[in-house]
Amino acid sequence: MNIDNIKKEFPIFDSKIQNNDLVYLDSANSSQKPLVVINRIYDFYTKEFSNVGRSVHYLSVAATNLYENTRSSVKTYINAKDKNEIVFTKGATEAINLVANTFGQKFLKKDDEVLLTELEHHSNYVPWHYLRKSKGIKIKFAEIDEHGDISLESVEKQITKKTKIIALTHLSNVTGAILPIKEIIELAHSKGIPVLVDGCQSAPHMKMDMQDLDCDFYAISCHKMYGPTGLGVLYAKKKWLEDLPPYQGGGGMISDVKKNDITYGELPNKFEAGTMATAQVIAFDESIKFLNRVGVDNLIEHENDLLQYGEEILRKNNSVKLIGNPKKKGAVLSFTIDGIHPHDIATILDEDGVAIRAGHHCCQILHDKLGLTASARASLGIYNTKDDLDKLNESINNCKKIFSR
Amino acid sequence: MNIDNIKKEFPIFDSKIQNNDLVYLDSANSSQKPLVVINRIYDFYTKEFSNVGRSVHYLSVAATNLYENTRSSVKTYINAKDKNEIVFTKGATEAINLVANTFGQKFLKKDDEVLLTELEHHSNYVPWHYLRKSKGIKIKFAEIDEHGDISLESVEKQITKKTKIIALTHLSNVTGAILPIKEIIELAHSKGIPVLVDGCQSAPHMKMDMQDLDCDFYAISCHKMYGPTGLGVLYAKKKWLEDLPPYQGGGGMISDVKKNDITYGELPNKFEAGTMATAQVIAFDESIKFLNRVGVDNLIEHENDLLQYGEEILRKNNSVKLIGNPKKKGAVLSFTIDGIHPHDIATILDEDGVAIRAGHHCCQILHDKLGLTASARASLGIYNTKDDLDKLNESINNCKKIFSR
Amino acid sequence: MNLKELYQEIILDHGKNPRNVGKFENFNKDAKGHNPLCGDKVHLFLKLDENKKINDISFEGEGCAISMASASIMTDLMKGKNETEVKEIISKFLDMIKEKDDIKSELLKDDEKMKLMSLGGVKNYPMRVKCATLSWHALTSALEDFQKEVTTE
Amino acid sequence: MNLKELYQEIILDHGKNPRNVGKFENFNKDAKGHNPLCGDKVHLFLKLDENKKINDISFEGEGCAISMASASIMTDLMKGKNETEVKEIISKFLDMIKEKDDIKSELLKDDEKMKLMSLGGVKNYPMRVKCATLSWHALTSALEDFQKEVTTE
Ligand SMILES: Cc1ncc(COP(=O)(O)O)c(C=O)c1O
Ligand SMILES: Cc1ncc(COP(=O)(O)O)c(C=O)c1O
Repeated sequence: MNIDNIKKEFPIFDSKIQNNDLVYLDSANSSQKPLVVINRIYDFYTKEFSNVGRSVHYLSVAATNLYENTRSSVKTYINAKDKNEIVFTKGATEAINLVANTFGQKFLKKDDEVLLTELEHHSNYVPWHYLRKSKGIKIKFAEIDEHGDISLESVEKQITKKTKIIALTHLSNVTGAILPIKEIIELAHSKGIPVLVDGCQSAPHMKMDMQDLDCDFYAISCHKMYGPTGLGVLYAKKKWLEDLPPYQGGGGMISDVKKNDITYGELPNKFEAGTMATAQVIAFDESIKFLNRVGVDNLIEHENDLLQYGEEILRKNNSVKLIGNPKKKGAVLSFTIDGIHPHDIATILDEDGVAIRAGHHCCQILHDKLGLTASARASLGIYNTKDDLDKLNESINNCKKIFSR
Repeated sequence: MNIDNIKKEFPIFDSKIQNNDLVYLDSANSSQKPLVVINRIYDFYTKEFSNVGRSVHYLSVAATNLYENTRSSVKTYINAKDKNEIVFTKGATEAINLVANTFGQKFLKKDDEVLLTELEHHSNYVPWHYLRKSKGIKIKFAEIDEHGDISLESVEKQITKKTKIIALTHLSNVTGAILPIKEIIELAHSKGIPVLVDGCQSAPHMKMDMQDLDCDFYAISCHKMYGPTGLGVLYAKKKWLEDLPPYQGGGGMISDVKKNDITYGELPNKFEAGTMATAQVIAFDESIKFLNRVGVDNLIEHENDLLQYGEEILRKNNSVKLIGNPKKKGAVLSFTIDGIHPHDIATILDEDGVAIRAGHHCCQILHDKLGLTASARASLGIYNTKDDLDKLNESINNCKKIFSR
Repeated sequence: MNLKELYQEIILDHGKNPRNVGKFENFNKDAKGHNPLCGDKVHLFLKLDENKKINDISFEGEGCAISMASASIMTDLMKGKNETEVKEIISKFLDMIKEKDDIKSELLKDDEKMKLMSLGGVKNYPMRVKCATLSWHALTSALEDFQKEVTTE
Repeated sequence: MNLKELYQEIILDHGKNPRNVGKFENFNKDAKGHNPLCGDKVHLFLKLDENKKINDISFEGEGCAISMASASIMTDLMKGKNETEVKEIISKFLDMIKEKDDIKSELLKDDEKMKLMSLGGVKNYPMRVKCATLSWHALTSALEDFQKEVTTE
């Protein structure tokens, strides 16, 4: 596969958006979808639709097989040990809420500590805050260094005897920092502390290997991985899924239901209550096939090239200030321009067809730390090209021109 | 619109399923999708895709407008007072979990009572059971009468001073009983008790009017309403949404995030954490347009006709025993056949292309009460015809023939 | 084999008139199996002698023709087998039901193989595979003396 | 008007050099506004006389050019207006920003109308509408003496 032709697999780039070619630099928010994924949804609904699991008729059996097939594909893609360690959720946010809620219920009590980092997305903070409110736990934050990076040491510094779980991002959605997750997990495990990794931003851009990382929990958003909206994955080690109480209650997750008591089903059903996102799960198999077709090594090479190129041209562009300069960086270029608010930048870029995001990107703690209320962010996907980054740069210049009138 | 032609709008019926015409009688499980809905998903992903709410670029703004537009359409369809009373969830199961969890947190304590009925789906029992475990609340069940019906009196009998909420289904997914919800709500409110209605089975088949019903909460599954999978709606009165704590925590639902505290956003954002099921919400607007095009009165008339016809032929078929004979009934024909297990019935019917469901339909309490471990269920959708019911009957006869060899 | 062929005489016969039904007095092992999605239940009773040979075996249960026939056929042919033999037959049966076309085992006579293979029509039907294997998983756990109930979900 | 036209001189001028910035001594009403999605913030200060006429008005805040320009233009033209007048202007402005093409009000001079209409480019851009209306909602709540912070999300 020639990576330069890959844009052709994404139909969104076929049409003009407001008379412009689309320069989509908002993939950290959500990625565009390749035609194979979109077609799979179409075909499933038009020719094969049924709910999974609960009926014995042909369509339902076929849908169940397809659904479970995606579970196996995800297992293989992230190298989990067992397909029952893969739980489908409505997104990474739900995956993290599931862990915080059930782990909190069973293992956390007053004054226990949960260790996060200053890079965390609100999704990996608010659910822990709930436990602070309900149980009186404490939340600590490993601090970023001057490069917008989290080091092993900054995590180690915050670990105490009371630290019961560490929850942190693999790749920052603002600074692009890639954290030394494997080392952090080793350290944590040496002290008997489990680790949840927010893999939202890493999953689309890095090689994932659960058995090598040895993390306890890993949260993924399928819609950022060239998959459909409304779908996420929680990877969790089997022993945790066995140990933790169920999260939502409903159909499909029970074993025996009596008026006075209820017992729960086996893994992974125990954590998949109610009718799941059937069509989305089934279509996500095509996203994984697509990623395999591209090859994760090619993907990494291509995106690293782009990232370097982007950094270069933006660094040359005086008045653009890049946010963060971490040792290892992936897929994200956040910046500010003196005297122009990020929202105004985004609006003006949009007029040129350049789609970026402005705001705090659900990372208010980090922006506070950096003394910012907002930043502009261009983020990369497999379909981006150097040309896109040139257009970004041009449009930034245009923006400066308007504001210096 | 001629209702007899409506099957043509559902592409699933165009192709043979295992060499048979599909006789789909499993709509209570999940309905098939009209082409307009499927096309909307396709078009959105191929030409318009972006995440909602968080970016200011054109595609994102357009997607946000479409997303909010569906919220308005739902509001109108169910006659809610305010569009911010509509919360999108991943399904009815999540909607009920949301209420049980947040209402339970704030308003329930040891020995308080939650009143359900024996007709409830596990989705409207397990979440309350969690509170029994965590808080020591009590769960009571209004009992069915010999027709598989729940009367106002049977509910009234179980209300005590300690009853803090009543949660019950509008239309039973097994007996088809339509409950006297409006009367029950009036009674409950006269005693200051709020009511949650599980509207999963009623929403696709009945006229909904939240202001007339005056219920406090109403849970809907979009995938049973000719909409995409992975989507549900929680209707809740504004005062409740304002009063209740948030459910899942994450991006989009916050107001201000500091290291020591967090404040939450306005309605309905407070209850929509993380990236939502964007494409599904946007496509659901087409489901509502479709339903409006059909007209709820036509729909009711058509389905009542079918139900009567189905009841007639199955009653004539000796050895078929219909389950439940409620005063008002909708869309569901559950039955058993002496000497043939429902699973075997469903398997044999499937060979003739007749898709029904066998099992306890997530209603184990009800099946226990009826002395059954399982039943067979044929359920109706707008696309069904009398011909479908004739085929059901033929296939049942075929089944009896095989088993009497 | 398609699913309707599944309901051939062997299955219907064992399904409607299952053998070895009912608890017997002096059993020394038992195990329950339960399929929560369809409600099928089985309770196995065994008498193992000092050499771990099955002296007697029976079951109680309720469920579809497939699960009842499977329990009936299984109990019929396990009588008199020792632990090693039982385990081999279980594993061969599970292979067949999930993927293989036939059963190769020195321990089974041709007509026994025939009976077992009559259950093979459930292949590719995960819901029905669970019916067919319920009692077999229960037997495994009875031998391993698991305390907890087996579910095939 | 397209969005780029939005950044015309009036807006850029007020956005870069907002008028009436800073808390003044003897204010007797204030209110905060906050847009959680983009972080825009505004804090309004008012001095109302006994007839509810605005004697003085100023703001502190941070945000994009649109929200700063909007606060600047608003405070400029509200000075000296009484409560009834203020309310009418707010309501006319909000109508315009959401759907109408122009502003009809006896209370505004033509050049004032022009300035307000320069903000009209945000129509159909819900995120930017929130920027443009933030200070206006804060003014409403200052008059109604709400205790809680206004959010435009
Ligand atoms: C009466 C009833 N309640 C709740 C549910 C749960 O809905 P969902 O599975 O879409 O969450 C269903 C459907 O399965 C139902 O029929
Ligand atoms: C680092 C990070 N964590 C969590 C999330 C939440 O993911 P989702 O919105 O898909 O639930 C996101 C994306 O928004 C993210 O970038």
